[in-house]
Amino acid sequence: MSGELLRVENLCKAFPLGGGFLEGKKRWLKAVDRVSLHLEKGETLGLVGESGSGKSTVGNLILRLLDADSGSVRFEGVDVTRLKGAELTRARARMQVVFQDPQSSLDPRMTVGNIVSLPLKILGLAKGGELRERAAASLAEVGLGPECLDRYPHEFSGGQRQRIGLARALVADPAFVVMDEPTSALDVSVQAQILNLMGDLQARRGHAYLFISHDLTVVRHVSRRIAVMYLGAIVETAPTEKLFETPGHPYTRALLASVPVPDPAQRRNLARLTGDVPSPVDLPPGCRFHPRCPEAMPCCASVEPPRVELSPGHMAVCHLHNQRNTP
Amino acid sequence: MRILAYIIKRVLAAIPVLIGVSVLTFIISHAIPGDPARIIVGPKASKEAVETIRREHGLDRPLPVQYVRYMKGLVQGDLGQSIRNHRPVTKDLADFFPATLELTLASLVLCLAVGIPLGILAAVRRNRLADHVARVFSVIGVSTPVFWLGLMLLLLFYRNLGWLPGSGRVDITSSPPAAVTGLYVIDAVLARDWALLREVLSHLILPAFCLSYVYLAVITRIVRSSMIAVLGQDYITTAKANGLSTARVIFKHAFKNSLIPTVTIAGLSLGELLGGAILTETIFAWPGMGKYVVDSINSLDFPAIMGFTLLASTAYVVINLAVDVLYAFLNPRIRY
Amino acid sequence: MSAPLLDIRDLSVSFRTYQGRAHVLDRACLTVNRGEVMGLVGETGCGKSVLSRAVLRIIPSPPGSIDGGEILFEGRDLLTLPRTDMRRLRGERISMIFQEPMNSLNPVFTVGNQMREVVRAHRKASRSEATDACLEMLAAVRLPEPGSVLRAYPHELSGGMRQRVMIAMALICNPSLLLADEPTTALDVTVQGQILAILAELAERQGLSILFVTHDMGVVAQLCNRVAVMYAGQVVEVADVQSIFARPAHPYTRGLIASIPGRSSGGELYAIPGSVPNPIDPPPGCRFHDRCLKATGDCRNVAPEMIRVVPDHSVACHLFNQDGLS
Amino acid sequence: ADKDTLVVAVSSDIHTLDPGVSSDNYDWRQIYPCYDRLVKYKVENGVGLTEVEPMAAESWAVSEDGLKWTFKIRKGIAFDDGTPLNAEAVRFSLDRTMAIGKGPADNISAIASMTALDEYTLEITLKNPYGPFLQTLATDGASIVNPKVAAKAVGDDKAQAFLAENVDGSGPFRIAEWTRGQRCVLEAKENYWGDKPKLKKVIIRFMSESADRRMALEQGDVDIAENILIDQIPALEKNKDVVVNRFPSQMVEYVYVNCQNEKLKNPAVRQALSYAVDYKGIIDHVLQGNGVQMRGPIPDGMWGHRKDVFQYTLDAAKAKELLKSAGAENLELTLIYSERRATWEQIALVMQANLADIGVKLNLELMANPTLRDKIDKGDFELCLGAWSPDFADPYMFMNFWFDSAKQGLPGNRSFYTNEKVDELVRKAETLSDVEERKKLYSEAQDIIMQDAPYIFLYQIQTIVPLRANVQGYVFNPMLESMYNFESISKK
Amino acid sequence: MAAHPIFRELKLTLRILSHNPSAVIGGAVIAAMVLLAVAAPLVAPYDPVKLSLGERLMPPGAAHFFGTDELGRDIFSRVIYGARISLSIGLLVITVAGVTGALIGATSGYFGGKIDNAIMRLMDVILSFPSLILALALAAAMGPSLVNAILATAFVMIPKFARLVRGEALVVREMPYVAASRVAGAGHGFIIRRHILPNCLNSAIVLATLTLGDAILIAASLSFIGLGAQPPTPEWGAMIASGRKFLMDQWWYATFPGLFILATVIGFNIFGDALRDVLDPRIRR
Ligand SMILES: Nc1ncnc2c1ncn2[C@@H]1O[C@H](COP(=O)(O)OP(=O)(O)OP(=O)(O)O)[C@@H](O)[C@H]1O
Ligand SMILES: Nc1ncnc2c1ncn2[C@@H]1O[C@H](COP(=O)(O)OP(=O)(O)OP(=O)(O)O)[C@@H](O)[C@H]1O
Ligand SMILES: [Mg+2]
Ligand SMILES: [Mg+2]
Ligand code: NI
Repeated sequence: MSGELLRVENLCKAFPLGGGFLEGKKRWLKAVDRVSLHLEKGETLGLVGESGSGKSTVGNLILRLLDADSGSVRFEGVDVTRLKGAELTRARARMQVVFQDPQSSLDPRMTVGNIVSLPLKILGLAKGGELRERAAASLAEVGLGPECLDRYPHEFSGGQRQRIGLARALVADPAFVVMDEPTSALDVSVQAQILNLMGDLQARRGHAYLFISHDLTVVRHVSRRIAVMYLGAIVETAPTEKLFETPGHPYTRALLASVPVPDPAQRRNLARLTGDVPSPVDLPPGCRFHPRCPEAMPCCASVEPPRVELSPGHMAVCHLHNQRNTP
Repeated sequence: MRILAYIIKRVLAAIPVLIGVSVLTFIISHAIPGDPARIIVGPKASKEAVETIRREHGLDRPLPVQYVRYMKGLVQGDLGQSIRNHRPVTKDLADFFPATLELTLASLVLCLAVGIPLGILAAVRRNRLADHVARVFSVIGVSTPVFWLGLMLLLLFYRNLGWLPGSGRVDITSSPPAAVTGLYVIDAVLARDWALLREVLSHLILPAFCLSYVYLAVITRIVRSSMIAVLGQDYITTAKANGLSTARVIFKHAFKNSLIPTVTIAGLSLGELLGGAILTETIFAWPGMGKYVVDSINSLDFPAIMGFTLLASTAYVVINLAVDVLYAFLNPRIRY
Repeated sequence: MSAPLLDIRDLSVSFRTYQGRAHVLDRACLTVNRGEVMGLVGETGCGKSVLSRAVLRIIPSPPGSIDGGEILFEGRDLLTLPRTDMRRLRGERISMIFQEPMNSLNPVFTVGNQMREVVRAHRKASRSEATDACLEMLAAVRLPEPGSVLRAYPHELSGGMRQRVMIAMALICNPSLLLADEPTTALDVTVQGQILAILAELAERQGLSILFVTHDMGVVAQLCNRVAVMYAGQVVEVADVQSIFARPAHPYTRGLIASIPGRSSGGELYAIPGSVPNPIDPPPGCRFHDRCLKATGDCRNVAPEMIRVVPDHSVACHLFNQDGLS
Repeated sequence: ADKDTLVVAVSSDIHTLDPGVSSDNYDWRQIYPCYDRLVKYKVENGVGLTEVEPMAAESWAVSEDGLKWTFKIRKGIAFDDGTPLNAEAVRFSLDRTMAIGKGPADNISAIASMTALDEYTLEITLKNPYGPFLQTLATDGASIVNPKVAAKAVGDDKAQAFLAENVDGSGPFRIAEWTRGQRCVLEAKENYWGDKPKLKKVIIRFMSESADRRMALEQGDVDIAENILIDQIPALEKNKDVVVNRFPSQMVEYVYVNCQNEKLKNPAVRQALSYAVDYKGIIDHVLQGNGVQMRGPIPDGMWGHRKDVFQYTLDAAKAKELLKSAGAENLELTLIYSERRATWEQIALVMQANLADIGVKLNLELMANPTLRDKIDKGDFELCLGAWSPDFADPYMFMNFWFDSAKQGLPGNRSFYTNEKVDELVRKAETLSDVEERKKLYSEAQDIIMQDAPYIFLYQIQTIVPLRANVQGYVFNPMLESMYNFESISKK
Repeated sequence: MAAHPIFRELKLTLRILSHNPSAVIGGAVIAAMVLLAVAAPLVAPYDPVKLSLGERLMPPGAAHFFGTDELGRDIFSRVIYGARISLSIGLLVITVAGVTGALIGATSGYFGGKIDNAIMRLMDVILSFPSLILALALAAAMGPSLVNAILATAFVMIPKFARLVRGEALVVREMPYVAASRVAGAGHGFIIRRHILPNCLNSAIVLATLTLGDAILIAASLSFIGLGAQPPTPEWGAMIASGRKFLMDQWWYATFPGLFILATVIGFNIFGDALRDVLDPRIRR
């Protein structure tokens, strides 16, 4: 491939919870805990995990919507966590984002034309009539006609709005787009349209995607590699097919087993795990999955599991492998 | 315990607000052109007499010095002496505040007793006749000049019909009840003087109605809109789907939720009622803060003005604190 | 065959909007048999929720109004039932759970308060009897520590727990029909799995019929016995679950099935062209015709009738005639 | 109310009950009946006069040079605690008022020293001969206070704190209750040394709205209602149970014309203004006839008043001519006024129209009373509406206060008028005690003043006192505006 | 070229409003008042400031529809001219308070944290004053004039707008479209201007219509205590103030201006209520 675009290393982010004077000790919510991942040019990395596992926070940290507590995000060789002013703007011109909710990710008070051309305007990449032209071009790319330019977002359907969101993300020709659950608010048939469109655009323009989703089937469809998050940490990374065939982490296995397969012939018990995802405020010691893990061992409750490479590109963070590998 | 810590925190947070209020009052009241020393000695007095008084009251000092001196006293619970009558301002406030408070509380009760049912009615019968009638009725209140209403009420109920007594807190020939709280209703009850209680209550009716009518629309509107919002919520549908009766759905499920914004507004209104009582007090010869403060402004009685504003602001802060605590009781989601 | 538990016939519902009257349900037909789980699928806005709410007559009115049809439940037409009878039916014979467990419980009352209230709305029970019933039901939905759940406020519970509470509350009076409007959409997969398992088990144990509304074909495949597919306010296809996946008849259903990702990995997904018609001004004839690749002249002018293709498989499409041939 | 209880509805609460502090008629209303003074105003045939007669003083004598006054004090007067009212008590009281140094002190500031010659004889020495001296002893500030109050003093406040809320006098009444903002109850003393009060109780009820007072009067809840707005009087007069009394008062209303202002320096301009005002229109319409046009500065009823002094009347043509001669065309002036009197706004508007007729644009500016006073004191105005009532019955209250250039500003000379000749005349008159002599000097001054037109003399008002028909014995004294002779009032 | 999108929005809003009976009634009242104000010289039969002492306090009749005041001025004419003053006062107050309040609120809500805390405490200070007293003291300090009365009234109303807009801004700043702009490199000023303010506009407009009545009333109370419009300006509040002295015997004097205030305030209130419903995007869709 054409080389590395993004490398995230040991990224951490904790949010303070309440706290302050007269309220006792400040508590921290560890939303992202030592996350590392990397992305090649033109590649799609899937990031899955249940809600609250910190997927969006990772995306936001990369985009500098949030400032990281520690760790680094090297984008095209530059550490964006430390950038300021004009340099940050320059880096931003190369990164974009598409959000989950097509309703709230478009400013209801702006026309579609203005929305789509906004990045160009802010970055100073175009002016006046050119803004409109390039917005129209970008809209055409996502399959919307120029008549949309003067309409307001609420006049469109969910799928169309998501296309507008894509057009906005792509108008400044970024190298990298964070897709934060871009289809989870859409119907399957519309989702199919959007997924196809994304694939198309990627093939033509060579962007890299960080595709965040909680839907394994979708991630499986779009990504070459997948990272699985649980309670703020990545528990497994693997090439897509590897992950589905030989999931290395018990959580991944449970996750896969819980997905309702759209085939009445393959009915199975979906209740693999008990309980909900616990809150990331007071993380359990040892392996963060052990309270729900069907395969937990005594050591899981106290010792942090190591990161084990199961095969090239297939990483899991679990004691099970540790034992297997070191008898 | 958490709630106690919360209250302490809120009280502490109120201090800068009160300091801000005192600074602002101080600046504004001293910006009113005029010479208080002159007002004390009377217009015909000589310049020397004026100078003496000015020195005596420290009015010749620079403003910041005067302010610091005032605040020093304040910390010790001393609001200074009224320039007009040489009485401690605290005494004056103690004399006049209970009347205003009684009137205000009575109005609030009236306001809620009428406004809430009206708001519910309007919400439940949204966009139907009852809704329009309820809203117009309440909005007439906001837009009716208070003294017009007050005088008309007096004319009708006192002069023409003779159903209710005239102005004042008690009949002209009656003595007020022995002062315990200063709230005559309570004092009359404490004294077990039921005839007097009747008298006091009948004197309260007109001014309380007059004052509350102004805020009726505010309450009605907020109850209506929060009720409409609540009625659209999923849990209301759930309650209906579970076979609960309409009355239960409205009065139990919807009402408690719609109370949450209502208490906030009611708290704010109570604050405004306190300040808005001036005109009502004048018309009904109600011996409250209203006339006192207008007179204070007119005679540049700075300590009295400061005392009043600080008291009113404190009342406002206390009310808001009470509202917040109430809010926490109503809304279990609130965490401190 | 015995009469179905629920028989919705030609139900039409419309809403008044600022743009005009929206015909959200147009002569929709559906049956639910005793003891079966009936899936109802379709795209956003096609009228699934309206249909299920119409059964309980809890459509907000105004702006909504039921314009025609009948809803026969155990042989009685719910639409003509007196108000009080209808109220008694709700929660007791037919109950409902909703998509958002977050908003479906009243935030200012404890779970116990709300659950007991439901019990006592339908039968004479003392407070402690009601509490016992609640505890039993909470245990049945496998909530750990039912006692503390009862004392908790909704916000103190997680999404999955809340949804279980909702189920417990819906089933506490032992209804014969449960309307489940996307009860797992807001939940994580692992939790969704738990909820679906509970529903399946309870349906079996209590002989409960469920009308399960969803847009997730995977859930349908895992849970339902029969499936009805809705499109733009009409039921366009009804069949047993195997047939729907194996032999979808309506072009819309076929598109729907084909656009599910993950049935095979990689490659283009099938995407139905165009978008859903506007319910204020729906197209004449078959409502799907302008997105249908096989549309004929008839489709543009004549609304297709529901016809049985094979036993247990009906479809409303001109491509099929009475003999069930394509 | 009962026959022996009189209820008076008044517009304003009491500020202080201390006779040594208050310069407010509304306070005096309560203070006056609770104390005795050396002298009191005469009453003849139910009419209150401005001359004085003995009260606590049996008799008095004055030295040739007018400096030494010797008062013989009536024996047998006692305060409530039995302390006798004697020379020492009088000395103490007058001394106290002067030492406090507020408004009331000004009236008796002529006193240089006092000595008790014996227990019931007091000699007062004046700084200089002072014509109005005897009159000043009838003012509220000269009330005789029980010297025992000295014990109630806090620090060196001379018992101000105590006397602000209590009375300790030998007068016919005492304060039985004062509920702030509501009412003050006076109780008659059984053992008063003079004529016994016929009433047992007087309730003074504070009601700030005129309409409220009027309603209470009509309903019979109160017996006397003061300060009823002029425009409500005609309707009140139709009520058979109510008698509306009108009395010529000493209260005058006039316009200060700032003589130091560039635009108004020229007497011709001031004369023009005086010619421009429609006096009759104002009196007939705004006052509804309850007033008479002033004639010179001294009001009718006060000695020194001249019926023959020059008088301005509406003459627009003449006014225009004067302006033209003064080269003051296109004049634009501002009239300031406050809300102190209900009629002022109307008068301001009428004047605005009047001045417009002679080509003067008049802007009106309403302001709060303290602000207005401040502006007057500083001379920061052009025209200003004002009212004046004398504290004691002497033309000094008008001639010296209004025109002596030493009293410029708020104290009295509010038009900042300076005329050396006038200064000389009025200062001379001040020191003489011979009334005829003084009349002559004041008369001469008046002629000059009317030509200089430092004020626009509007009118002398009538005091209107509506009473219930069964109230008897009310006497109005122009020097006791807002005060009542409770001791001689009774109810039928 | 197609009509500008703003006009389409406006047209839609108007269409929706025209289906709302209370909006129509409220709007009609407002329109009638505005029309009267604009056409005052044509409608008013007399000069509103011309005195005619001989015709004092005449009851309503053929010559004077609403009677005359204590200086013989025609009350009908004064009420009509008064519409100009009172409506402009209301509008000015709301504009000043609305714009200032919205800016303060948007800034406060957008930045949050310490800035927000400081600003909101300041607003608390103003709010915790009894508003009439504050306005009174302010007007007394600045001197009585119409402009000062307007400023004083606006000042006490600022916190209302600031609080409302801040609340909205807190929501808007969390919206994904704001994040999208930030990803594209937008600065604070840009976001406040282009996202926060426009999205708070609806509720600010609703509040404005609802409080316009309040503004007229507060300004009227200021006139009422003599701190607002200076005579002979025919302002409704001032007219009522003068008329109150005559209320018992000459009811018409204060009543007619009172009725006009009543109608205007009700008009704005009803209209504002309807506007709130109509601008609600959930209903609008
Ligand atoms: N600004 C914030 N302040 C406090 N806590 C936050 C904040 N943003 C996120 N969190 C918390 O951080 C954790 C991770 O949140 P994040 O939004 O990244 O999860 P996610 O995996 O994207 O979930 P979802 O699938 O629901 O979008 C959650 O527990 C969330 O409550
Ligand atoms: N209260 C209402 N007022 C106006 N229109 C309504 C109302 N409720 C529903 N509708 C309309 O009825 C149509 C069907 O809505 P419904 O909620 O039944 O869809 P759904 O199939 O349940 O969709 P989803 O999958 O999103 O839940 C939609 O077009 C919706 O806009
Ligand atoms: Mg997320
Ligand atoms: Mg739905
Ligand atoms: Ni989903």
